[in-house]
Amino acid sequence: MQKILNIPKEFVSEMLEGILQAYPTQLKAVDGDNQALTRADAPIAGKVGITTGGGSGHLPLFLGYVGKGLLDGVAVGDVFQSPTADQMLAVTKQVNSGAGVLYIYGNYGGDVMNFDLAAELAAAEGIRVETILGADDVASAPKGEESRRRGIAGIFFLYKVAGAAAAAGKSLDEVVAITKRAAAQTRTMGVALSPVTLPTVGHPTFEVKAGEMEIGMGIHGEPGIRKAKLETADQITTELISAIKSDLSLKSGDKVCVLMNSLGATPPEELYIMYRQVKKIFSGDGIDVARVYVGEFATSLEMAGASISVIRVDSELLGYINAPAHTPFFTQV
Amino acid sequence: MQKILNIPKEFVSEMLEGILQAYPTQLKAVDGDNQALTRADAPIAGKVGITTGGGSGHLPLFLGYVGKGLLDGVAVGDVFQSPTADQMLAVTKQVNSGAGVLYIYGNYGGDVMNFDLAAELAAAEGIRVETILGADDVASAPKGEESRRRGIAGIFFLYKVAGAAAAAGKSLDEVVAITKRAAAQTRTMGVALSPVTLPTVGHPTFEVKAGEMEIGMGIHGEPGIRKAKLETADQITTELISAIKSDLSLKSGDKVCVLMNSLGATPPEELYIMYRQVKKIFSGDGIDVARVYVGEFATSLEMAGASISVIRVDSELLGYINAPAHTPFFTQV
Amino acid sequence: MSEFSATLEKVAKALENNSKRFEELDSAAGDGDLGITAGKIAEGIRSGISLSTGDLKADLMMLGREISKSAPSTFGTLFATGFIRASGVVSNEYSPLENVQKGFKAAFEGIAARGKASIGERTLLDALAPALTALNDASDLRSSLSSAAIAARAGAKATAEMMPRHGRAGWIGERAKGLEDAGANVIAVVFEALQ
Amino acid sequence: MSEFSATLEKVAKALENNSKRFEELDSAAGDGDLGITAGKIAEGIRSGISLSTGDLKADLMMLGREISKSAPSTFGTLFATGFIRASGVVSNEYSPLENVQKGFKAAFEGIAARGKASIGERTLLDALAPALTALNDASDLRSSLSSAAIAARAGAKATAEMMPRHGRAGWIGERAKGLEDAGANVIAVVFEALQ
Ligand SMILES: Nc1ncnc2c1ncn2[C@@H]1O[C@H](COP(=O)(O)OP(=O)(O)O)[C@@H](O)[C@H]1O
Ligand SMILES: Nc1ncnc2c1ncn2[C@@H]1O[C@H](COP(=O)(O)OP(=O)(O)O)[C@@H](O)[C@H]1O
Ligand SMILES: [Mg+2]
Ligand SMILES: [Mg+2]
Ligand SMILES: [Mg+2]
Ligand SMILES: [Mg+2]
Repeated sequence: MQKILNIPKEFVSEMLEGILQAYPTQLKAVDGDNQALTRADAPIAGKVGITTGGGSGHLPLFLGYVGKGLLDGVAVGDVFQSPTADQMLAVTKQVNSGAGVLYIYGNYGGDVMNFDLAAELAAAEGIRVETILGADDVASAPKGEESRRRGIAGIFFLYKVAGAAAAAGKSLDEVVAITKRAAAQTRTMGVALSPVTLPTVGHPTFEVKAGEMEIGMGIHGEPGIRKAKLETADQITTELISAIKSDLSLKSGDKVCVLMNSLGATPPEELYIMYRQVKKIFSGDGIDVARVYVGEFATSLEMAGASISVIRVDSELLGYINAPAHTPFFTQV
Repeated sequence: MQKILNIPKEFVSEMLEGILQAYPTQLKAVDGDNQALTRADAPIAGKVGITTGGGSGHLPLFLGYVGKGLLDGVAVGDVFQSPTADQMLAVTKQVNSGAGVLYIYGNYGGDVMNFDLAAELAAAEGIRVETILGADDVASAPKGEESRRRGIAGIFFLYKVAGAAAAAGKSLDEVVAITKRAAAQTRTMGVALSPVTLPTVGHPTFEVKAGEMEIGMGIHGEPGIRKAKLETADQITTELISAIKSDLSLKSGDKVCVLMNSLGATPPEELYIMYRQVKKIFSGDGIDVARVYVGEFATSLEMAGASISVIRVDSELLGYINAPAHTPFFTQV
Repeated sequence: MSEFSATLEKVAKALENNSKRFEELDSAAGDGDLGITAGKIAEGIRSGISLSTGDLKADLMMLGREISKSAPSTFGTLFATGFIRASGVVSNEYSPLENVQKGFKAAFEGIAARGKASIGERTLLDALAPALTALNDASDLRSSLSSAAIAARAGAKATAEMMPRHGRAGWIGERAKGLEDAGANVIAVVFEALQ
Repeated sequence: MSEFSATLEKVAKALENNSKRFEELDSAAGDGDLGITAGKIAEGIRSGISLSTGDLKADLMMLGREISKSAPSTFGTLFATGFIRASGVVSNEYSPLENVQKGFKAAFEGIAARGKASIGERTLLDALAPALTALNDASDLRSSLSSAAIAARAGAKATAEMMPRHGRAGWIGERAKGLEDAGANVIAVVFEALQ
């Protein structure tokens, strides 16, 4: 296991300690629990609070998006594990300024259970909580069963839209409405080229053989839709984009934003080789790429592989995506 | 070879195509050669031009630092290979506004030869060129032989200082003086945990065995100073920081900025675990960390490993490091 | 230690004793962490016991909160939800049998609502539902718990023939067939400890 | 094709024919790319030949620029520097022997300045320096080139006993001993082709 670690089971607590030491003016822990983090200046008077949460091992997901123009707080679980309802509740109370709180997180059983429970407990304390799930992974369930889809890198666009709308002073209902619209227009599809090793396990927890790939594999190793010999960048990109295009019914004249995401070990060089093909396909289809993000947005430790997320935008959504943001992990001017 | 590629020998040209398509408003190619890139708005009237160059495979090095508040242009070589003198010359001519040009690049034989030749040819065309080498790798030559040291991630601080000084309207002599001061105060030391595979080679070009590490190995696999069983994060961090501290003669009361860099596959989680220990050591020594950067700044494709760079700062250097910057790969507000 | 606390301690011990089996079943069809979860639930139960006030309603809520803190996985949260929902319906004015019947009914409904699963979808519900029927059919506490244990075990066995649709097992579909659901097994163990 | 161009073509061919050997030597002590570099220098030479004007000064400059474009590695750039510096000192007023002597002297000095290496540090200079001495000691072109070839080869052989301090081989130190320097070998091959 080629990892730089101390005691494997302290992986998350030591990571969080390092993060809080690195950004003391930007992040703070609620009630001394480093797994319940908020913006240092939370709550922001009059602003809708936006929180997220999920397992560790996906940096910059989830905590990396807590900051100006994006999220207010995050509950952080162990590696690939949901945080507790209690942690999400603590975050909720800390970020609530009275304007209500929106939960945005990925559609995974454990997270849904915990955050629904947190929302129930928050409601009992008089805090209005709304929830929107990231469920952008086209590969994880067929059309018609969208609500079963897992959430992966496309959640970035939901954060961005919701964060910008809340920063602009929109009400909870307005933020919910625009974020739902963003969610309905967002799709992701990925490919895995290597497994990952959990620090506490010490060996890969699933298999992707050398020379092979798995299209649609989830970021925790959830089975994909096709195992095959490793294909060329153009072939892979074409397959991912085709699935997204058809699921989203993209057509000539549409405007989109694209997010090219590395799962960890795949270097940015390869993402740009893929983007070259994305741009070629979209240009051929008369689809306009209004903005592209390339890098690590939702990872799986040192997994090799990549995902492509696409959101169809109108001028309102694009305005929110283009709005400035500033967190310890993401800055946009 | 778990890489997302088309034709291996087109790796660099396809990557550059993708980059130019992603950032058409920020970057441009000189005379149609994608290996000679400058800011889209170059030359900037009255500003000292700053250029860099080096082999591919190190993103965001080198081209990722071309943009506002940082560099004006870059010559891009093949993977791990120097670009040509001609390409650097073309970039030099494009970024020169009459205020002169500063070359900042890593101390590697091929690059030095080519860029010295470029400088000679530029001088023949009446452009004043000065050169400062990044030679921050403590592991690559002993004290007293600093000029033989290789340049690695610490070059980021040289770019940052030079870029901010030039953006502030300083003359070439002034930019050279402050950047030399930055270079004299910057040290890096790294550890490699896995080899890399060049796209055209298809198998690892050197060896780092599972369960082992090599302290001080270079970003092209240049031999380090010590091969050993993989140690804990705290042990590794302590070794790297000790070497830097003694080489830089850091003492209580000093103020530093720190850059925690992943070589590619090592996830940010592990960098924060290391930073926790850096902070602990520096706190114990009475050394103040004024700013920390954590992420990928100088990589080696999918190599696992990390490096720590430290620059001792005074208020002038810190001011330049804290100045805003904006490139397609790096934004600071 | 009150009788209520002693019973809960028996449940905690049973969860620990069977954690290997839970891990095996969850490894085959899920992600293998249900053994760890069972241990964490046991911890949560003990922490709830230590905070016990003797008031059934308050104690069930406290147990639910403690379990949800120590066992945040899907199963742990559903299990905790059961206690929290039961807390809402029990009362000192009811007989022990009534409290058991009302409490498990509320737990079942709360878990079904939170997990959005239906009977027959290969989850803990498929052990809990027959147990609940058995509880309601009985006229005294002792016999109700012993027939519930038998029913829960039979329910768990029957999951081997069901297609998973929820949790991580939902992603492997057909391949889970022939094996019992891990979570349903936990429920069977719990009822066996309660009797 | 002029005699000058024909000679250069012989050099290009010799570089290609020996690229395997260069690769082997550079693999053992450096990064193994000197075989590729030799091929690229040959390309640069041919491209320079195709742009030839017949004016020695201009042609040498052009050759240097073309070689530096096609072979940007350390060795390629040093090789190109030799042509560019030679261009600065040759003249149509000198005899061929004088041009050869002055040109190689300037090349040697330019390469030494660019590479900051000294004699005895196991680089191409250790083949070029004895060749230059041989050129200067001779009184006619033909004999000067043949004795230079012998001297360059002897110089290359002697590098096997030197400790590398430059280029990638500089990083491996002691381990390079016993093997000839790759770049010095290229110089020997070039002089053997020139004679
Ligand atoms: N939506 C659901 N509703 C009811 N029970 C569920 C649901 N999802 C999972 N379960 C139960 O939980 C068990 C797995 O629990 P656990 O290992 O904690 O979940 P996971 O690892 O999938 O997050 C399953 O065996 C099943 O009995
Ligand atoms: N600084 C130097 N001065 C003179 N010759 C050098 C120098 N560095 C390298 N060389 C020569 O170049 C050869 C290696 O060239 P090349 O493979 O292009 O370099 P690298 O791969 O190290 O960039 C060496 O064998 C040596 O003869
Ligand atoms: Mg499980
Ligand atoms: Mg689980
Ligand atoms: Mg070489
Ligand atoms: Mg080389």
